[in-house]
Amino acid sequence: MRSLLLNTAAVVVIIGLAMAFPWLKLPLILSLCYGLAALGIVVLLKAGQISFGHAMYACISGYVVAFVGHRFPGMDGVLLIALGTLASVVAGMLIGAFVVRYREIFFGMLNLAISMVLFTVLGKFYAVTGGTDGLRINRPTLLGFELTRDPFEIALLVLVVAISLAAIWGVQRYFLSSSGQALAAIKTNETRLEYLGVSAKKVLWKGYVLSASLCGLSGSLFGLSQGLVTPEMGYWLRSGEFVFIAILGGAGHAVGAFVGAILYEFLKMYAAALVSGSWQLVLGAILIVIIYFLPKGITGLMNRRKRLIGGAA
Amino acid sequence: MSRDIFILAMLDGMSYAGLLFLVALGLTFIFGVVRILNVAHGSLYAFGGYGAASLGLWLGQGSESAVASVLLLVTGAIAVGIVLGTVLMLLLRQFQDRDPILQLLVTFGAFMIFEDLQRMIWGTQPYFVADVVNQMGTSELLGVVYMNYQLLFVPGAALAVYFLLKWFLNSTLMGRQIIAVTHDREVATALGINARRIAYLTFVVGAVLGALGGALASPTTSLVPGIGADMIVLSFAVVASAGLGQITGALITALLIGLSRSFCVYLAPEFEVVMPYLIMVLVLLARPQGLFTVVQARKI
Amino acid sequence: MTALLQTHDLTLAFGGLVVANGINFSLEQGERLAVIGQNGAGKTTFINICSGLLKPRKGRVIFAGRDITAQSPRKIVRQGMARSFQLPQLFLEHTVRECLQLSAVARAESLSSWSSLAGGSNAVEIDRMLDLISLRDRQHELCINLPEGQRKLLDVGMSLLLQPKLLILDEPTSGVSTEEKHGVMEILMRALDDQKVTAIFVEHDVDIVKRYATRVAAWISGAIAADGSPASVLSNPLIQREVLGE
Amino acid sequence: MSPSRLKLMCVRIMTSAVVGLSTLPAYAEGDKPDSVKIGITTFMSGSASVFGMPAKAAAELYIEELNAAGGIDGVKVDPVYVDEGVGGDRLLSEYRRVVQEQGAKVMIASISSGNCNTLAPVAEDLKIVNILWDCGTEKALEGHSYKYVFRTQANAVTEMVASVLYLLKVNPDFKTIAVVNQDYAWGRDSWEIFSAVLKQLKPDVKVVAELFPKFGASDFSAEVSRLQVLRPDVVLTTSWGGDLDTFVRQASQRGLLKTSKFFLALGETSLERLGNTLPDGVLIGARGDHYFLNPQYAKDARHQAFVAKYHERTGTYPIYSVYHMVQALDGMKAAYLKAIQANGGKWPNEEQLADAFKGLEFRGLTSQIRIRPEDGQGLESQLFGITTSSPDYKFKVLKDIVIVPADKITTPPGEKSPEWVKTVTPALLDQVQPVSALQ
Repeated sequence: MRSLLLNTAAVVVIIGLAMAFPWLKLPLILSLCYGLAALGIVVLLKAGQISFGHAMYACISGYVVAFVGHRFPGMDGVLLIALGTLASVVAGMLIGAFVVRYREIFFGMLNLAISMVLFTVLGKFYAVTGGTDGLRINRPTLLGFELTRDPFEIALLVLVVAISLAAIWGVQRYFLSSSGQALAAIKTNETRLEYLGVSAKKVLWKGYVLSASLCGLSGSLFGLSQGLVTPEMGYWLRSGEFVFIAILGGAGHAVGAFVGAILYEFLKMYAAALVSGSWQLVLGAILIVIIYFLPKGITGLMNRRKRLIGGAA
Repeated sequence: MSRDIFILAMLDGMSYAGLLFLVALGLTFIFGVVRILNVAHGSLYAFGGYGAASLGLWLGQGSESAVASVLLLVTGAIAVGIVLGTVLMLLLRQFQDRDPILQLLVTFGAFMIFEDLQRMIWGTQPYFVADVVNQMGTSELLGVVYMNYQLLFVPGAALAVYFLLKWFLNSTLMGRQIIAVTHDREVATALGINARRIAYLTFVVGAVLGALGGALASPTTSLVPGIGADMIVLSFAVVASAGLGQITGALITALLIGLSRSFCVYLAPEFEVVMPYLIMVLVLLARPQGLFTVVQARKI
Repeated sequence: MTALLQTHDLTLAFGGLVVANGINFSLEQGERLAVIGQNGAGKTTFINICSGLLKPRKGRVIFAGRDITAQSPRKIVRQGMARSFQLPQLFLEHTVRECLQLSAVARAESLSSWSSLAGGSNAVEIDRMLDLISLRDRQHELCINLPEGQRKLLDVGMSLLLQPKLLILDEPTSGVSTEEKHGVMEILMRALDDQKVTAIFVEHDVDIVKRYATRVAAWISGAIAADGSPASVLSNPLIQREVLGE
Repeated sequence: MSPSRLKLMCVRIMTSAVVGLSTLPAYAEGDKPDSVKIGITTFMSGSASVFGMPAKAAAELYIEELNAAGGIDGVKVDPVYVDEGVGGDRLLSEYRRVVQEQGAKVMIASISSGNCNTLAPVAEDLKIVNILWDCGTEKALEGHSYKYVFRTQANAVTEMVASVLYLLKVNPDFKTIAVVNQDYAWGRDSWEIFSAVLKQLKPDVKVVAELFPKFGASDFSAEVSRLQVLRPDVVLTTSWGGDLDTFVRQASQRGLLKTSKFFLALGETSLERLGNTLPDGVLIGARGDHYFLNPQYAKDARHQAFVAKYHERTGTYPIYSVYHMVQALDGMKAAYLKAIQANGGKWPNEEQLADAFKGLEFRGLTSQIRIRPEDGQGLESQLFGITTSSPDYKFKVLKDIVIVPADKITTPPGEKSPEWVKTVTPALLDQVQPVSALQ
């Protein structure tokens, strides 16, 4: 009940801010998009795995949105998002089937390699993919409404907020579910899992597909908010940012990813605005400091406090 | 013609493969011993290049002998390698026996910092010193003119480093200790090997190798912001395909990737860039542990 | 009444070392077999072959009438052969209760991404198991905080919740202090009786063997040197010399 | 439950982030502000900062002087610089922030064609004047009828048509050509236009190789070897920055420049860096009619003074991006003055300012620029020359400089460039005039 109240409070504040400061809309949309993707990474972190290639799923769905958008101009934005996400789910299922055989560095490496293949292909086959400049996405209708930029972004923001809350709730539920717990068990003792008659691969595969779909979702929303998709969306540094955010937020709770993302986006924005030209330095330092003091991220901090207060899990 | 193309492509791939090998070697060497995948290795490549170039501009102006120029390149690389290697080592020491994923991310953070430092120090204008290349002259094969620097020197240097490292590992006490640590840290430390010292040494050697790659690249390529980021993924591709910690493997894989690239330029330019990663994916799918790693039984 | 577990001519060697030398063996329903032998005699190898961790070079393993030779551990577990480990294999970042719940869900093969772990498993059953292995008061602690003895119990508890036909216990009392040992065994046996589980346990402690086994098999260099009632095997001079070192 | 607490926390963070930003300069219509904020996007990081940083230096220099002289009609100019290097997505947010939160009245964006394509419609939606100051793509304006977006320099069509004309003028009878361009929009598009025009004017030329090495490539061994095998009469490249330097150096070190005529369409920016690596007799383009030794303006007082100050401050000579920045700022200034006049001496609002740009004629450091009223495209003549050694400089300078006026070689308003380039005729060759004729 109380949490519900605070949810609505959070929503009201976010939307309110966007109304009060129009320029905030985009940063908010972006950070929530990043949050969704980072949440995907968090799912993998639960299993003790890390991927330096998950930006590819954001990229895949982004390009699908662009392609379909050009092919069928009249198509509604929501449908585009759905299709884009679907595409990355399918990709996740196929690629996942291979990569769940690997662990730790090799898992990360293989994802990295596959994403780099996609990245280079997108940049190379200019005629089809628009090369490194990517593809424009013309602003579609949303639920049948023809919108100009401003209302469109408001609508998009509302949509993203709703999706994010749904994602937090759903993923949190998954974490507490039996296969979510089995996923976490992969991290501590995969052998035992097998000796309980459970297929660790299948469990990890489920998690992988979930994480891919989250990244995909973020990708199509991201693409729509930008009106543009580029191969950069799938470059390994982007995947690295997702991991960065996931670590920043911590794997303790699904909401961490979003806290991390909002922090990250504004850190980066102000670093770029204030110490323009050395924002990477600032972020890098922050990353290291965070890992040093909060290896479990912000949610880790929360849980620690919770334990101190003695609240039950 | 096709035979000529074959030969030309071979020759073209050599120097690139050589540079790739040096960088990848540093990466795989560090991983082999301290089990850290050092993302900041790309920055070492960049700094090595810039360092060597500035040293050349500072001291080498007007020096006529190729030997002198080469010495400058190498000294630059070694200096950079020792400094940055030490910095990284001291940093990572703070994160000993943390989750390897976190250690990897620390190097990622270091990478971001280095990227900006590099821009602050050397600015954004392309940077180079080409004296050594001109000093070494050119030679002609099949009607094509090659720089001796690229054709002979770089590949030669890469091979030299390879054999030197092999010799160091197999026939010096320090080298054997390093190997012992790679095989089993616990046992090695139990045998009284100072793992810390070994780790430090490894890090510096690895760093110097990365910097050397950059230094040897600097006479033929322009140093610009962002060269580190590209190099690191490429050397990841080499190292992962070869198998982490595999030195000879890295040599062969670097050659494979270097050549595949130049063959593509002749036969299918569209695929030039994607080749290294394609190779990496295929190799990892076929042999998860990399081409040259011997599989060991997983222990419960 | 047919044998629950049979092996025909199981053979396996690591390099020159023969660890399973044509083992023919048969276990009846309801038996409680103690496996004894010096280290390296091939006890654990035998278990590992039966439970699918090792593939024999030659020979067959028949379990409950089915040939399970060289099947994956997962498949074998599904057919009702569970095992516990010399080093307890737990999910260290889960609580005691969660570990048990996981194995309950695993047995039911009702792994769900939606319904919660607690909901997916039968609370009463979990509580009973917690009582059986007397860990109820620590059920909400992380496994990583348990002492060795209780880890062993939990390890067995997880296996028992799979409701196996056969449970193989690899040195259930190793690493447990001598005064704890009997307590642990008491609890284990209670649990086994409670579920009428046939059991094989590898054991060094002769008193334990005397006290809890209905049958004893003694391993010497990859083969069964003696097999029969505890009394007969333990009084066998060869065994006393080679295995018990008296 | 902690999620709620966390949400609260994130909300707090955001609120605190926003507080202190909420200061929008507001003043009544018509009366003059004491300063006007303008946003300038340029590359401060990434490889394109070889253009971005010099341009930024130029902007700083220009604005200091402008403000010292009392600004525009007494209004000081207050610039906000935005880094294009942070990537398209963040650039878009930054752009919005500078307009909507910092209240910039004019945006000068951007270098990257990709960014121009993204930002132009945004500017139009935000009803803010946006000056496309350096990007080449004609697609940014063509086919859109923007009210607020203008370009104060030529576009890719003008530049490439001029390049072909120049090549044919100085090198009329070549049989084979090869191209080595960076693999991104500019590299691809520029070659598309160039080859189309070439086909029109000299159908018998054979294209022996079209190479598009990866953007930022560090090794061109294979490309150079291949070109040495093919031995084309002309090697064209529209590359720039590190890529151009590396390619030219590896090519010249291997003697390729001796066997083939090199045409560096953007070579003017690399002259100083390449020093003597570059042999004599290489054809150089300048993306405009600006070159610090352009005989037309070498003696021009303002130009001379600027080059001197710029060199003293940066230690380098100005390149085209510097001139483009100055053109953009001069264009803005001219438009403001025109608008004030039209507005009866009162300070104009965005709309009035935008109207002033239509048909605006103004001068940067070199020849006059005209902004077409129909589509806001600027008309900027193009300069070419041949490298030669000079006793006064440690690097190559240009001789036999020619100028190609823009009006006849730019796609007319309302027409589509792909169709239009098919209509060019050899008659256009007369457009190429030796600079001496213009003095």
